[in-house]
Amino acid sequence: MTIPNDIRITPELVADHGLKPDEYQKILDLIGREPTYTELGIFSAMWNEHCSYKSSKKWLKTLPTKGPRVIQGPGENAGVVDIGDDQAIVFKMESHNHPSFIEPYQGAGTGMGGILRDVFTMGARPVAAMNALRFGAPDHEKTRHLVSGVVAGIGGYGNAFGVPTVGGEVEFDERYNGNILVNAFAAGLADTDKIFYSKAEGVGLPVVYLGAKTGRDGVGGATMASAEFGDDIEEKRPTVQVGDPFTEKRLLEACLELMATGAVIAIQDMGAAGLTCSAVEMGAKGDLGIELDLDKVPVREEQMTPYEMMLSESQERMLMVLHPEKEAEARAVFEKWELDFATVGVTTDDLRFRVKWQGDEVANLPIKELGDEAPEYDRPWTAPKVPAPLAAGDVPQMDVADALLALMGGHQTASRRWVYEQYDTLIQGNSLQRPGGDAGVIRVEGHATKGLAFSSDVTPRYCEADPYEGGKQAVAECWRNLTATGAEPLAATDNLNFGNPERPEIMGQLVHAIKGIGEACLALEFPIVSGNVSLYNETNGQGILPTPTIGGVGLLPDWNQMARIGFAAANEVILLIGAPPSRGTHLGQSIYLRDLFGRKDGPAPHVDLAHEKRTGDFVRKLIRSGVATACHDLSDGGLAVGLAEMAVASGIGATVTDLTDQDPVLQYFGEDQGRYLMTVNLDPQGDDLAALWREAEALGIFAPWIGTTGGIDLVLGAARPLPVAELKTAHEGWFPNYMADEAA
Amino acid sequence: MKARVTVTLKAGVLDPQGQAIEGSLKSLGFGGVASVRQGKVFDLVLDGTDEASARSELNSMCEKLLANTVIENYSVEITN
Amino acid sequence: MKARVTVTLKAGVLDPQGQAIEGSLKSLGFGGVASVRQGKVFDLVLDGTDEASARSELNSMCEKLLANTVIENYSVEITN
Amino acid sequence: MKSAVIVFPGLNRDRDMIAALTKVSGTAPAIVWHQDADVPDVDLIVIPGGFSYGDYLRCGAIAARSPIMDKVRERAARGVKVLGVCNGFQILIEAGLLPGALMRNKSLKFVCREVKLEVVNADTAFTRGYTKGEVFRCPVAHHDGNYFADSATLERLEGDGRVAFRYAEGTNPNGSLHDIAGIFNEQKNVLGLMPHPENLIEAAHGGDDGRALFTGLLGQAA
Ligand SMILES: Nc1ncnc2c1ncn2[C@@H]1O[C@H](COP(=O)(O)OP(=O)(O)O)[C@@H](O)[C@H]1O
Ligand SMILES: [Mg+2]
Repeated sequence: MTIPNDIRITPELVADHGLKPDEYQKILDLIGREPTYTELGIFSAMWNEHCSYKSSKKWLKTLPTKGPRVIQGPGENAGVVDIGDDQAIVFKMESHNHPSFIEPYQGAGTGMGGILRDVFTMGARPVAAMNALRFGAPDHEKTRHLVSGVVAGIGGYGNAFGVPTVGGEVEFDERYNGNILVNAFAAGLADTDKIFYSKAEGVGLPVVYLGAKTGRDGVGGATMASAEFGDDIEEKRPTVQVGDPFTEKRLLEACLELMATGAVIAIQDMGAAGLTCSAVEMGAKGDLGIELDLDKVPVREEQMTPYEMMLSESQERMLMVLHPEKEAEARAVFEKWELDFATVGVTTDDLRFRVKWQGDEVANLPIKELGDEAPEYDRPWTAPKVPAPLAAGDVPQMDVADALLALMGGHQTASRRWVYEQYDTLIQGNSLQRPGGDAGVIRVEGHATKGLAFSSDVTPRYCEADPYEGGKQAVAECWRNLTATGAEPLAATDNLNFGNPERPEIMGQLVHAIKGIGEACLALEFPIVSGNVSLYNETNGQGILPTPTIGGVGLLPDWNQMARIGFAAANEVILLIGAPPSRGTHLGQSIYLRDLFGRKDGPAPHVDLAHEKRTGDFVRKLIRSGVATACHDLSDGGLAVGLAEMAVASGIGATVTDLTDQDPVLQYFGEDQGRYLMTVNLDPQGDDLAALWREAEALGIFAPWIGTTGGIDLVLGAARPLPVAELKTAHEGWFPNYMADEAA
Repeated sequence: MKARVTVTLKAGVLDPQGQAIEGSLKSLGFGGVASVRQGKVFDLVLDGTDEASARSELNSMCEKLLANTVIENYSVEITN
Repeated sequence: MKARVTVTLKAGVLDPQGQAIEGSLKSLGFGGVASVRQGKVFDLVLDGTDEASARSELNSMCEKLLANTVIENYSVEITN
Repeated sequence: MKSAVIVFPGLNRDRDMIAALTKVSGTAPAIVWHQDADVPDVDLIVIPGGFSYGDYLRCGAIAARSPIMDKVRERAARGVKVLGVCNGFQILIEAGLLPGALMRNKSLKFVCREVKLEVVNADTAFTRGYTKGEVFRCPVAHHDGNYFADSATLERLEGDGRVAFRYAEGTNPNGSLHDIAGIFNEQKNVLGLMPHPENLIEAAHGGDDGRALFTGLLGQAA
């Protein structure tokens, strides 16, 4: 297959490139002539949703991105946040939704590869990874196959690369039947004075290509990632990229070695629309032109056209601008690691992006405008309709013990062990909390006491009911999960997964979710430092649940003062911190309603950000003071599920007394926000606990003593005692049982 | 009845395994190797004796499980 | 010159992959599958044109790298 | 005691192993790149875990055929102790220094979890930090740890005290025959094992059950 460069540009061809007629007109105006075929490809790559953020840019700008610890916010390969001692944590989250639906193993694997590259491109060695996964209904015919492939793909790549997976999410909902979500997060450590950026500096310097050879992988991939799925999905298949973690691991080591030599001026990984996006970005950021000679590009297939080379998404490749006097040294590093190293271009002073091939100039475009002049839309949106509150007294009844057992053994809250045991969770030897708790925690290698916590969260059903509250809740839950380990939440990354933004109701979801996220980040001092937007997640006109995933990072000054979720000992006081006096009342959008009664009604729970902050700060202080022996925030399934998870984590039971004047269903299964369970090793009658309560009261936080740990049962008031072993069997059973009939 | 199913990567699909093997063969002194691509074979023993129906079963096994038709081709052969 | 090397597990050597595939095929409704063993193929492109010397090179590649002769058998075929 | 760690491209638990050796012995091991001409004069050579050459072809196969392994073989023949962990075990098997084969896990899945190991032979330089029959915690993280050997080989391994560790208490994570987790060569100066004792040597790891392997080996009191 060869595609000539002098092909005629027809309206159909323009449409095939995902460009609207007015967008094409803009191209004509900008360059004053018809583009060559290669140029059309370059524009389509630069101006599609994925690279240009044309639908979301206006709203993303409203997010808080600054803070005393923020070294680099959005706009680079990853965000950079100061963690003290001249070190920084570098992190980002990115989606690989469409590729993972088409080929789950390779799609998810290359998603991991991409996010790891974003992190080590900046000079950071990856130290932690997470993955947030959303699949269709468990009984949908494709779900098992997708779960199995995606999990194996993430493991296959991450395990071989050698980064511990410390957390993530897995959810099932029929709204993802035709469009799963695979969001991958990675974080790396770097010295603050050795961070590398993509901005090229200096004229006449070599532009160097590193890593794997270029093939036809994913040609058109970036365009595909932004296109709505239709029934012609089969035809889009040949663009699948195959990951090579062995090459990525060598690329990591070679890049870090090369950076240490001082040879690197600018570096950019080749992700979506590989050579095009990376070269344009390096040049445009540095106010420089770039000239590429495609005859120098290492290729692994014959007769590749310039169009294909410019749009190839072959993995495990990097572009750098190097100090010319260090080129030989740089080449030696790459030869040691047996990776391709080729000088493929030069920086110029004319702000043009020029591409040469076999003696011809196949592209000559204004480099700044390629990015800066990309279309930006203020798409029309409509305000989401928020569901009415549940009628007074509308509390569907079920035996509390039966309900808890059903939820613990249901797809929403069952243990994800089946998933995370396929991931290497302890490589590097720094994992202090592996998946299964509130947040993953690693120690900072080389530091005696410092730790970092990671969590990924969003509750899509809340976002669907109320994108604004749902956006707030996603941030708050992430912040809460970090806090529950004793960490100080530092900053976050977001991965905004939505449907087709050309539909005003979807755009309305995006606008309101961003508003909620922004307000929560501001109130919780939790700036957004990087992120990714994935739109057009729909199949045949049905959008996914709005899913703005938040990945957060927290800092523990001393991991010896860190909380875990398992009850630590018998006879300890259990406090419910941050709850209303009724403990809980909010049943709207709860999993109690959804999973036990098939109801998806009612408003999403409200997040009181000021109260959230006060409560979290208080919880963290208690953990750091050493009085807390275990801590767990409440989320899906409310108080009952929270208690059960703490019991199951250690095998220790508990007895909790009912509030007599409150419906047990509400107090045990309400999903009111901003609540933590904590056990303390304090005498219930003693002064220390009294002092704790006085302090809470002064802060306006209610922290009642609701029960005591001990025994082998979980006793929720008047409900039948549930053996912890039975809860554990239910909790651990769902996933392996479900996947056991994988082939069926 | 015995059958062999051979599954190979489609042209153009990256084959990291093949590449690594190629590199290793070269460093072991096999200089004349221009390229290596790795695939799979499945040797099956089937009940039944009708070749035509076996063939169609095997094709359907490939489509459903043995091959990942997004990136792989397959071929089916009755070996006895 | 093109060649195909096929590497299969020796009889008696445990084949967890083959077993799992056999189980999956059965649960997909392919009841007539009596057994499955998984192996590998390598498609090589070789410089040179002498078939006999290619064959001996290929055998030596198998002995040295492509097959683990403790547990695997191999066969070599010139395909063009 | 002087030690050296051999590094092949694609290994990724080299840093974990170097840290463990350094923390337990107080001295950093020599690091040997696979293209180095020789292994320095040491008492212990370690091949750590990971995915050498991506584990493409067969786990450990390509690394096992690199020239540095000839040097390892020479040293082993002279009585130098050689320890292979996880991919290191696979490499030692592919290099013919240990018998048998490590097949894909029975579940066909990568598995990372904690298992229990029983010390079968505590009478060697590697295992003297433990007592015979002792059961200790140890993490595993591998895709191909399903030990296979023909019955004659298994009989010989069992009869000659060459099984070092067995998965205990029903924790076999991969389907290994005889629950084998680690084996010695005939002279018992080469040990290969799938689990990762180097990831359980200090409080931060949640325990130090793996430490005795290193203290025993490096000639320190446990
Ligand atoms: N895909 C995954 N990869 C790794 N760990 C996961 C994954 N999905 C869930 N987990 C882990 O399982 C535990 C429960 O997840 P979740 O219910 O989402 O926690 P929370 O309600 O505290 O946010 C967490 O420790 C989480 O990190
Ligand atoms: Mg939590």
